[in-house]
Amino acid sequence: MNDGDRDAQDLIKLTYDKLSADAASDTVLCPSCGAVSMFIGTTRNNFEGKKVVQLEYEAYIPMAESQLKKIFCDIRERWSTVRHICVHHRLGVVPVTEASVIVAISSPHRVQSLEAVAYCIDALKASVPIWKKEVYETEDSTWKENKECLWAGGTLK
Amino acid sequence: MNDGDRDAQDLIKLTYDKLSADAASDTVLCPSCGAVSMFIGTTRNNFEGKKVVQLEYEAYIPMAESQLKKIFCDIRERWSTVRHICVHHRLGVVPVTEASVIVAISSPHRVQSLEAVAYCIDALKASVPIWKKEVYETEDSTWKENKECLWAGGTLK
Amino acid sequence: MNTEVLVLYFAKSAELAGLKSETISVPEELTSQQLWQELENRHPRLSAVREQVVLAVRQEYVVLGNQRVSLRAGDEVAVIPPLSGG
Amino acid sequence: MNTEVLVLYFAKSAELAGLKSETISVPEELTSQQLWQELENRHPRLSAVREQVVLAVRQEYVVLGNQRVSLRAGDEVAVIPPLSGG
Repeated sequence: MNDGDRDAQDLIKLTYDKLSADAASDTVLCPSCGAVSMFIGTTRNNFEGKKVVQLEYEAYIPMAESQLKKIFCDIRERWSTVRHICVHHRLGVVPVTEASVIVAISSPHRVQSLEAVAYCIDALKASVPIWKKEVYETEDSTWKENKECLWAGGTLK
Repeated sequence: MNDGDRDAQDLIKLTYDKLSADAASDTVLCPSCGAVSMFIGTTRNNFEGKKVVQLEYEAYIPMAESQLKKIFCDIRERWSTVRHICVHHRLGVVPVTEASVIVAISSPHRVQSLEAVAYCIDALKASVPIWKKEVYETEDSTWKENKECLWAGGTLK
Repeated sequence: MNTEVLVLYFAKSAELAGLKSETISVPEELTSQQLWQELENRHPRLSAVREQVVLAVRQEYVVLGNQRVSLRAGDEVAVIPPLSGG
Repeated sequence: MNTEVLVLYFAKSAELAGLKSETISVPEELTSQQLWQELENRHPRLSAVREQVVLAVRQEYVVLGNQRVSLRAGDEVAVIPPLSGG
Protein backbone atom coordinates (compact mmCIF):
# COMPACT_ATOMS: atom_id res chain seq x y z
CA MET A 1 0.00 0.00 0.00
CA ASN A 2 2.98 2.32 -0.32
CA ASP A 3 2.28 3.24 -3.92
CA GLY A 4 4.21 6.34 -4.74
CA ASP A 5 6.21 6.26 -1.52
CA ARG A 6 9.92 6.98 -1.77
CA ASP A 7 12.37 4.84 0.15
CA ALA A 8 12.97 6.06 3.69
CA GLN A 9 14.85 9.36 3.42
CA ASP A 10 17.49 10.83 5.72
CA LEU A 11 17.45 14.57 5.03
CA ILE A 12 20.19 16.72 6.52
CA LYS A 13 20.90 20.35 5.72
CA LEU A 14 23.36 22.67 7.47
CA THR A 15 22.84 26.09 5.96
CA TYR A 16 23.50 29.78 6.40
CA ASP A 17 20.04 30.53 4.99
CA LYS A 18 16.84 31.14 6.95
CA LEU A 19 15.00 27.92 7.82
CA SER A 20 11.42 27.14 6.79
CA ALA A 21 8.94 24.87 8.58
CA ASP A 22 7.11 24.24 5.29
CA ALA A 23 10.32 23.23 3.53
CA ALA A 24 11.18 20.79 6.33
CA SER A 25 7.69 19.28 6.56
CA ASP A 26 7.42 18.96 2.77
CA THR A 27 10.58 16.84 2.66
CA VAL A 28 9.13 14.22 5.02
CA LEU A 29 5.57 13.99 3.67
CA CYS A 30 4.66 10.60 2.31
CA PRO A 31 1.38 9.15 1.08
CA SER A 32 1.32 6.24 3.54
CA CYS A 33 2.01 8.42 6.59
CA GLY A 34 -0.65 10.19 8.63
CA ALA A 35 1.69 12.06 10.94
CA VAL A 36 4.48 14.61 10.74
CA SER A 37 5.92 15.73 14.07
CA MET A 38 8.23 18.71 14.26
CA PHE A 39 10.40 20.62 16.64
CA ILE A 40 11.65 24.14 15.91
CA GLY A 41 14.37 25.60 18.10
CA THR A 42 14.33 29.39 18.11
CA THR A 43 16.61 32.07 19.49
CA ARG A 44 15.50 33.42 22.85
CA ASN A 45 15.86 37.08 23.75
CA ASN A 46 17.25 36.53 27.23
CA PHE A 47 19.57 34.41 29.33
CA GLU A 48 19.81 34.81 33.09
CA GLY A 49 18.68 38.41 32.89
CA LYS A 50 20.95 39.41 30.00
CA LYS A 51 19.36 40.60 26.80
CA VAL A 52 20.42 38.44 23.85
CA VAL A 53 20.61 40.19 20.49
CA GLN A 54 21.68 37.24 18.34
CA LEU A 55 23.23 33.79 18.27
CA GLU A 56 26.15 32.70 16.13
CA TYR A 57 26.44 29.04 15.20
CA GLU A 58 29.40 27.11 13.88
CA ALA A 59 29.68 23.41 13.03
CA TYR A 60 32.22 20.74 12.26
CA ILE A 61 30.14 20.11 9.18
CA PRO A 62 31.20 16.67 7.91
CA MET A 63 31.21 15.19 11.41
CA ALA A 64 27.89 16.87 12.26
CA GLU A 65 26.40 15.13 9.24
CA SER A 66 27.86 11.75 10.18
CA GLN A 67 26.68 12.11 13.80
CA LEU A 68 23.18 12.99 12.59
CA LYS A 69 23.18 9.88 10.41
CA LYS A 70 24.07 7.80 13.48
CA ILE A 71 21.14 9.37 15.36
CA PHE A 72 18.83 8.59 12.44
CA CYS A 73 19.98 4.94 12.54
CA ASP A 74 19.21 4.81 16.26
CA ILE A 75 15.76 6.29 15.61
CA ARG A 76 15.00 3.70 12.93
CA GLU A 77 16.04 0.92 15.31
CA ARG A 78 13.83 2.21 18.12
CA TRP A 79 10.82 3.27 16.04
CA SER A 80 10.72 0.95 13.07
CA THR A 81 7.67 2.62 11.50
CA VAL A 82 9.38 6.03 11.27
CA ARG A 83 9.48 6.95 7.60
CA HIS A 84 11.45 10.09 6.68
CA ILE A 85 13.71 12.10 9.01
CA CYS A 86 14.78 15.68 8.33
CA VAL A 87 17.12 17.94 10.31
CA HIS A 88 17.79 21.47 9.09
CA HIS A 89 20.29 23.39 11.22
CA ARG A 90 21.17 26.99 10.58
CA LEU A 91 24.75 28.27 10.87
CA GLY A 92 26.18 31.75 11.22
CA VAL A 93 24.16 34.60 12.69
CA VAL A 94 20.60 33.79 13.83
CA PRO A 95 18.56 36.80 15.02
CA VAL A 96 16.14 36.56 17.96
CA THR A 97 12.93 34.54 17.24
CA GLU A 98 14.36 32.96 14.09
CA ALA A 99 14.77 29.19 13.89
CA SER A 100 18.18 27.64 14.52
CA VAL A 101 17.06 24.04 14.08
CA ILE A 102 14.07 22.20 12.64
CA VAL A 103 13.48 18.47 13.14
CA ALA A 104 10.67 16.87 11.12
CA ILE A 105 9.78 13.18 11.16
CA SER A 106 6.95 11.30 9.46
CA SER A 107 5.31 8.04 10.53
CA PRO A 108 2.04 6.25 9.73
CA HIS A 109 0.72 6.98 13.26
CA ARG A 110 1.60 9.92 15.45
CA VAL A 111 3.06 8.36 18.61
CA GLN A 112 6.21 7.15 16.88
CA SER A 113 7.07 10.45 15.19
CA LEU A 114 6.30 12.47 18.33
CA GLU A 115 8.61 10.27 20.43
CA ALA A 116 11.26 10.20 17.72
CA VAL A 117 11.33 14.01 17.43
CA ALA A 118 11.88 14.38 21.18
CA TYR A 119 14.65 11.77 21.02
CA CYS A 120 16.25 13.38 17.98
CA ILE A 121 16.59 16.85 19.45
CA ASP A 122 17.93 15.43 22.74
CA ALA A 123 20.50 13.34 20.85
CA LEU A 124 21.43 16.25 18.59
CA LYS A 125 22.17 18.44 21.59
CA ALA A 126 24.21 15.65 23.20
CA SER A 127 26.35 14.50 20.29
CA VAL A 128 26.34 16.64 17.14
CA PRO A 129 29.40 18.96 16.89
CA ILE A 130 27.68 22.34 16.57
CA TRP A 131 28.30 25.32 18.82
CA LYS A 132 26.50 28.55 19.54
CA LYS A 133 27.74 31.81 20.93
CA GLU A 134 25.21 34.08 22.59
CA VAL A 135 25.84 37.75 21.87
CA TYR A 136 24.41 40.12 24.47
CA GLU A 137 23.20 43.69 24.26
CA THR A 138 26.23 44.57 26.41
CA GLU A 139 28.42 43.36 23.49
CA ASP A 140 29.98 40.54 25.46
CA SER A 141 29.27 36.97 24.48
CA THR A 142 29.33 33.41 25.82
CA TRP A 143 29.87 30.03 24.21
CA LYS A 144 26.90 28.00 25.40
CA GLU A 145 27.00 24.42 26.67
CA ASN A 146 24.11 21.99 26.27
CA LYS A 147 23.28 20.23 29.52
CA GLU A 148 22.82 17.11 27.37
CA CYS A 149 26.53 17.17 26.39
CA LEU A 150 28.43 14.63 28.49
CA TRP A 151 31.63 16.67 28.74
CA ALA A 152 30.03 20.01 29.56
CA GLY A 153 30.41 21.47 33.02
CA GLY A 154 33.88 20.21 33.87
CA THR A 155 33.78 16.43 34.25
CA LEU A 156 32.65 13.58 32.07
CA LYS A 157 29.43 12.42 33.59
CA MET B 1 12.51 39.84 30.18
CA ASN B 2 9.47 39.47 27.97
CA ASP B 3 10.05 42.68 26.08
CA GLY B 4 8.04 42.61 22.93
CA ASP B 5 6.11 39.48 23.94
CA ARG B 6 2.40 39.46 23.34
CA ASP B 7 0.06 38.07 25.97
CA ALA B 8 -0.45 34.33 25.71
CA GLN B 9 -2.42 33.69 22.52
CA ASP B 10 -5.01 31.01 21.77
CA LEU B 11 -5.10 30.72 18.00
CA ILE B 12 -7.83 28.64 16.40
CA LYS B 13 -8.66 28.44 12.70
CA LEU B 14 -11.11 26.08 10.99
CA THR B 15 -10.72 26.65 7.30
CA TYR B 16 -11.46 25.25 3.85
CA ASP B 17 -8.07 26.51 2.66
CA LYS B 18 -4.83 24.55 2.48
CA LEU B 19 -2.87 24.60 5.74
CA SER B 20 0.69 25.89 6.11
CA ALA B 21 3.27 24.81 8.68
CA ASP B 22 5.01 28.19 8.38
CA ALA B 23 1.77 30.08 9.01
CA ALA B 24 1.07 27.99 12.12
CA SER B 25 4.60 28.24 13.51
CA ASP B 26 4.75 32.00 12.84
CA THR B 27 1.64 32.58 14.97
CA VAL B 28 3.25 31.02 18.05
CA LEU B 29 6.75 32.47 17.81
CA CYS B 30 7.72 34.69 20.70
CA PRO B 31 10.99 36.36 21.67
CA SER B 32 11.20 34.73 25.11
CA CYS B 33 10.56 31.19 23.83
CA GLY B 34 13.24 28.84 22.55
CA ALA B 35 10.92 26.05 21.42
CA VAL B 36 8.07 25.52 19.00
CA SER B 37 6.71 21.98 18.83
CA MET B 38 4.32 20.97 16.08
CA PHE B 39 2.19 18.09 14.92
CA ILE B 40 0.84 17.86 11.39
CA GLY B 41 -1.85 15.29 10.63
CA THR B 42 -1.90 14.32 6.97
CA THR B 43 -4.21 12.22 4.83
CA ARG B 44 -2.99 8.64 4.37
CA ASN B 45 -3.42 6.82 1.07
CA ASN B 46 -4.67 3.58 2.55
CA PHE B 47 -6.87 2.04 5.21
CA GLU B 48 -7.00 -1.71 5.79
CA GLY B 49 -5.97 -2.42 2.25
CA LYS B 50 -8.35 0.05 0.62
CA LYS B 51 -6.91 2.87 -1.42
CA VAL B 52 -8.02 6.26 -0.06
CA VAL B 53 -8.36 9.04 -2.61
CA GLN B 54 -9.42 11.84 -0.30
CA LEU B 55 -10.89 12.76 3.06
CA GLU B 56 -13.84 15.03 3.67
CA TYR B 57 -14.08 16.88 6.97
CA GLU B 58 -17.03 18.57 8.58
CA ALA B 59 -17.25 20.35 11.93
CA TYR B 60 -19.75 21.69 14.41
CA ILE B 61 -17.77 24.90 14.13
CA PRO B 62 -18.77 27.01 17.16
CA MET B 63 -18.64 24.01 19.49
CA ALA B 64 -15.33 22.83 17.99
CA GLU B 65 -13.92 26.24 18.82
CA SER B 66 -15.25 26.17 22.38
CA GLN B 67 -13.95 22.62 22.94
CA LEU B 68 -10.53 23.65 21.66
CA LYS B 69 -10.52 26.57 24.08
CA LYS B 70 -11.24 24.11 26.92
CA ILE B 71 -8.29 21.98 25.81
CA PHE B 72 -6.07 25.06 25.72
CA CYS B 73 -7.12 25.88 29.32
CA ASP B 74 -6.21 22.34 30.38
CA ILE B 75 -2.82 22.68 28.67
CA ARG B 76 -2.09 25.96 30.44
CA GLU B 77 -2.99 24.38 33.78
CA ARG B 78 -0.71 21.39 33.20
CA TRP B 79 2.20 23.19 31.54
CA SER B 80 2.25 26.67 33.00
CA THR B 81 5.19 27.84 30.88
CA VAL B 82 3.40 27.12 27.59
CA ARG B 83 3.18 30.41 25.74
CA HIS B 84 1.08 30.44 22.54
CA ILE B 85 -1.15 27.60 21.29
CA CYS B 86 -2.32 27.30 17.69
CA VAL B 87 -4.67 24.74 16.11
CA HIS B 88 -5.46 24.97 12.40
CA HIS B 89 -7.94 22.35 11.18
CA ARG B 90 -8.91 22.01 7.55
CA LEU B 91 -12.52 21.30 6.52
CA GLY B 92 -14.03 20.00 3.29
CA VAL B 93 -12.01 17.91 0.88
CA VAL B 94 -8.42 17.12 1.83
CA PRO B 95 -6.41 15.25 -0.82
CA VAL B 96 -3.90 12.53 0.08
CA THR B 97 -0.66 13.83 1.74
CA GLU B 98 -2.15 17.26 2.49
CA ALA B 99 -2.47 18.41 6.09
CA SER B 100 -5.81 18.11 7.87
CA VAL B 101 -4.62 19.51 11.18
CA ILE B 102 -1.64 21.46 12.50
CA VAL B 103 -0.94 21.96 16.20
CA ALA B 104 1.84 24.41 17.12
CA ILE B 105 2.82 25.35 20.67
CA SER B 106 5.64 27.54 21.95
CA SER B 107 7.40 27.41 25.31
CA PRO B 108 10.69 28.72 26.72
CA HIS B 109 12.10 25.16 26.88
CA ARG B 110 11.23 22.25 24.66
CA VAL B 111 9.92 19.57 27.03
CA GLN B 112 6.74 21.49 27.83
CA SER B 113 5.71 22.23 24.26
CA LEU B 114 6.55 18.70 23.10
CA GLU B 115 4.38 17.19 25.83
CA ALA B 116 1.63 19.74 25.29
CA VAL B 117 1.46 19.05 21.54
CA ALA B 118 1.02 15.30 22.17
CA TYR B 119 -1.68 16.06 24.74
CA CYS B 120 -3.44 18.55 22.46
CA ILE B 121 -3.80 16.21 19.50
CA ASP B 122 -5.00 13.37 21.77
CA ALA B 123 -7.57 15.66 23.37
CA LEU B 124 -8.65 17.07 20.02
CA LYS B 125 -9.36 13.58 18.71
CA ALA B 126 -11.26 12.70 21.89
CA SER B 127 -13.46 15.76 22.31
CA VAL B 128 -13.62 18.23 19.42
CA PRO B 129 -16.73 17.80 17.21
CA ILE B 130 -15.11 17.25 13.82
CA TRP B 131 -15.74 14.29 11.54
CA LYS B 132 -13.99 12.81 8.56
CA LYS B 133 -15.25 10.57 5.82
CA GLU B 134 -12.73 8.47 3.96
CA VAL B 135 -13.49 8.20 0.26
CA TYR B 136 -12.01 5.11 -1.39
CA GLU B 137 -10.90 4.41 -4.94
CA THR B 138 -13.88 2.03 -5.13
CA GLU B 139 -16.13 5.12 -4.65
CA ASP B 140 -17.57 3.88 -1.37
CA SER B 141 -16.81 5.79 1.81
CA THR B 142 -16.73 5.42 5.58
CA TRP B 143 -17.22 7.83 8.45
CA LYS B 144 -14.16 7.29 10.62
CA GLU B 145 -14.14 6.97 14.42
CA ASN B 146 -11.21 8.07 16.57
CA LYS B 147 -10.22 5.42 19.09
CA GLU B 148 -9.77 8.34 21.54
CA CYS B 149 -13.51 9.15 21.32
CA LEU B 150 -15.28 7.75 24.37
CA TRP B 151 -18.50 6.91 22.57
CA ALA B 152 -16.94 5.27 19.52
CA GLY B 153 -17.27 1.53 19.02
CA GLY B 154 -20.64 0.95 20.56
CA THR B 155 -20.47 1.58 24.30
CA LEU B 156 -19.36 4.46 26.45
CA LYS B 157 -16.05 3.38 27.91
CA MET C 1 -45.01 22.41 27.91
CA ASN C 2 -43.27 22.17 24.57
CA THR C 3 -40.66 24.47 23.09
CA GLU C 4 -39.01 24.87 19.72
CA VAL C 5 -35.36 23.94 19.38
CA LEU C 6 -32.92 23.80 16.49
CA VAL C 7 -31.53 20.32 15.91
CA LEU C 8 -28.24 19.88 14.02
CA TYR C 9 -27.22 16.55 12.50
CA PHE C 10 -23.60 15.77 11.69
CA ALA C 11 -21.68 13.14 9.75
CA LYS C 12 -23.42 9.75 9.67
CA SER C 13 -26.45 11.05 11.58
CA ALA C 14 -27.04 13.66 8.87
CA GLU C 15 -26.92 10.95 6.22
CA LEU C 16 -29.37 8.78 8.19
CA ALA C 17 -31.76 11.65 8.97
CA GLY C 18 -31.49 12.93 5.42
CA LEU C 19 -31.02 16.51 6.59
CA LYS C 20 -28.50 18.72 8.34
CA SER C 21 -30.81 20.73 10.55
CA GLU C 22 -34.47 21.21 11.48
CA THR C 23 -36.53 23.06 14.03
CA ILE C 24 -38.71 20.76 16.13
CA SER C 25 -41.08 21.07 19.08
CA VAL C 26 -40.12 19.05 22.17
CA PRO C 27 -40.98 19.06 25.89
CA GLU C 28 -39.14 21.73 27.88
CA GLU C 29 -38.14 19.18 30.50
CA LEU C 30 -37.10 15.65 29.62
CA THR C 31 -34.26 13.20 29.94
CA SER C 32 -31.49 13.02 27.34
CA GLN C 33 -32.73 9.54 26.45
CA GLN C 34 -36.24 10.91 25.84
CA LEU C 35 -34.81 13.74 23.74
CA TRP C 36 -32.99 11.19 21.61
CA GLN C 37 -36.21 9.18 21.30
CA GLU C 38 -37.95 12.26 19.91
CA LEU C 39 -35.31 12.44 17.20
CA GLU C 40 -35.39 8.72 16.50
CA ASN C 41 -39.20 8.84 16.20
CA ARG C 42 -38.88 11.48 13.51
CA HIS C 43 -36.06 9.66 11.72
CA PRO C 44 -36.25 5.91 12.45
CA ARG C 45 -33.02 5.23 10.56
CA LEU C 46 -31.17 7.05 13.37
CA SER C 47 -31.62 3.88 15.46
CA ALA C 48 -28.54 2.56 13.63
CA VAL C 49 -26.31 4.89 15.62
CA ARG C 50 -28.20 4.80 18.94
CA GLU C 51 -25.46 2.86 20.70
CA GLN C 52 -22.68 5.20 19.60
CA VAL C 53 -23.95 8.71 19.80
CA VAL C 54 -24.12 11.56 22.27
CA LEU C 55 -26.02 14.84 22.11
CA ALA C 56 -24.77 18.35 22.57
CA VAL C 57 -27.22 20.75 24.21
CA ARG C 58 -26.23 24.39 23.95
CA GLN C 59 -22.80 23.12 22.81
CA GLU C 60 -22.21 20.92 25.87
CA TYR C 61 -22.01 17.15 25.59
CA VAL C 62 -24.83 15.09 27.16
CA VAL C 63 -24.76 11.29 27.06
CA LEU C 64 -28.02 9.42 26.50
CA GLY C 65 -29.55 8.39 29.83
CA ASN C 66 -31.52 9.69 32.75
CA GLN C 67 -29.84 13.10 32.84
CA ARG C 68 -32.49 15.82 32.88
CA VAL C 69 -32.34 18.36 30.08
CA SER C 70 -34.07 21.74 30.28
CA LEU C 71 -34.74 23.38 26.97
CA ARG C 72 -35.76 26.90 26.08
CA ALA C 73 -36.95 28.32 22.80
CA GLY C 74 -34.16 28.61 20.25
CA ASP C 75 -31.78 26.25 22.04
CA GLU C 76 -29.36 24.33 19.87
CA VAL C 77 -29.30 20.53 20.12
CA ALA C 78 -26.77 18.55 18.09
CA VAL C 79 -26.44 14.86 17.29
CA ILE C 80 -22.80 13.89 17.72
CA PRO C 81 -21.66 10.58 16.19
CA PRO C 82 -18.21 9.27 17.16
CA LEU C 83 -15.62 11.96 16.50
CA SER C 84 -12.96 11.61 13.84
CA GLY C 85 -11.22 14.97 13.66
CA GLY C 86 -7.46 15.40 13.57
CA MET D 1 57.83 8.10 14.19
CA ASN D 2 56.02 11.34 13.65
CA THR D 3 53.31 12.11 11.14
CA GLU D 4 51.51 15.24 9.95
CA VAL D 5 47.89 15.69 10.88
CA LEU D 6 45.37 18.47 10.34
CA VAL D 7 44.04 19.91 13.62
CA LEU D 8 40.72 21.78 13.64
CA TYR D 9 39.74 24.08 16.50
CA PHE D 10 36.13 24.99 17.16
CA ALA D 11 34.21 27.50 19.25
CA LYS D 12 36.06 28.50 22.45
CA SER D 13 39.09 26.37 21.58
CA ALA D 14 39.53 28.33 18.34
CA GLU D 15 39.40 31.58 20.29
CA LEU D 16 41.98 30.30 22.81
CA ALA D 17 44.31 28.86 20.16
CA GLY D 18 43.90 31.96 18.02
CA LEU D 19 43.38 29.88 14.88
CA LYS D 20 40.85 27.55 13.31
CA SER D 21 43.17 24.94 11.83
CA GLU D 22 46.83 24.01 11.49
CA THR D 23 48.94 21.12 10.28
CA ILE D 24 51.23 19.74 12.98
CA SER D 25 53.67 16.89 13.36
CA VAL D 26 52.87 14.41 16.16
CA PRO D 27 53.82 10.82 17.05
CA GLU D 28 52.00 8.17 15.06
CA GLU D 29 51.14 6.26 18.24
CA LEU D 30 50.19 7.99 21.47
CA THR D 31 47.40 8.27 24.01
CA SER D 32 44.57 10.76 23.59
CA GLN D 33 45.89 12.56 26.68
CA GLN D 34 49.33 12.86 25.09
CA LEU D 35 47.77 14.12 21.86
CA TRP D 36 45.94 16.80 23.84
CA GLN D 37 49.22 17.71 25.59
CA GLU D 38 50.83 18.27 22.19
CA LEU D 39 48.10 20.78 21.41
CA GLU D 40 48.26 22.44 24.82
CA ASN D 41 52.06 22.76 24.49
CA ARG D 42 51.57 24.68 21.24
CA HIS D 43 48.74 26.82 22.66
CA PRO D 44 49.07 27.09 26.45
CA ARG D 45 45.77 29.02 26.72
CA LEU D 46 43.97 25.79 25.77
CA SER D 47 44.56 24.63 29.35
CA ALA D 48 41.48 26.67 30.25
CA VAL D 49 39.24 24.07 28.58
CA ARG D 50 41.26 20.93 29.45
CA GLU D 51 38.61 19.71 31.89
CA GLN D 52 35.74 20.09 29.43
CA VAL D 53 36.92 19.01 26.06
CA VAL D 54 37.10 15.87 23.96
CA LEU D 55 38.90 15.22 20.69
CA ALA D 56 37.59 13.83 17.46
CA VAL D 57 40.01 11.68 15.49
CA ARG D 58 38.91 10.94 11.94
CA GLN D 59 35.48 12.28 12.99
CA GLU D 60 35.05 9.89 15.93
CA TYR D 61 34.95 11.17 19.51
CA VAL D 62 37.86 10.25 21.79
CA VAL D 63 37.88 11.33 25.43
CA LEU D 64 41.17 12.43 26.99
CA GLY D 65 42.84 9.54 28.78
CA ASN D 66 44.86 6.40 28.21
CA GLN D 67 43.10 5.37 24.99
CA ARG D 68 45.67 4.70 22.28
CA VAL D 69 45.35 6.76 19.14
CA SER D 70 47.01 5.72 15.86
CA LEU D 71 47.53 8.52 13.40
CA ARG D 72 48.42 8.48 9.72
CA ALA D 73 49.47 11.30 7.47
CA GLY D 74 46.59 13.62 6.63
CA ASP D 75 44.34 12.44 9.45
CA GLU D 76 41.90 15.00 10.84
CA VAL D 77 41.95 15.75 14.56
CA ALA D 78 39.40 18.16 16.03
CA VAL D 79 39.17 19.88 19.40
CA ILE D 80 35.57 19.63 20.57
CA PRO D 81 34.47 21.94 23.40
CA PRO D 82 31.07 21.27 25.03
CA LEU D 83 28.42 21.13 22.33
CA SER D 84 25.68 23.73 22.08
CA GLY D 85 23.82 23.00 18.86
CA GLY D 86 20.07 22.92 18.58
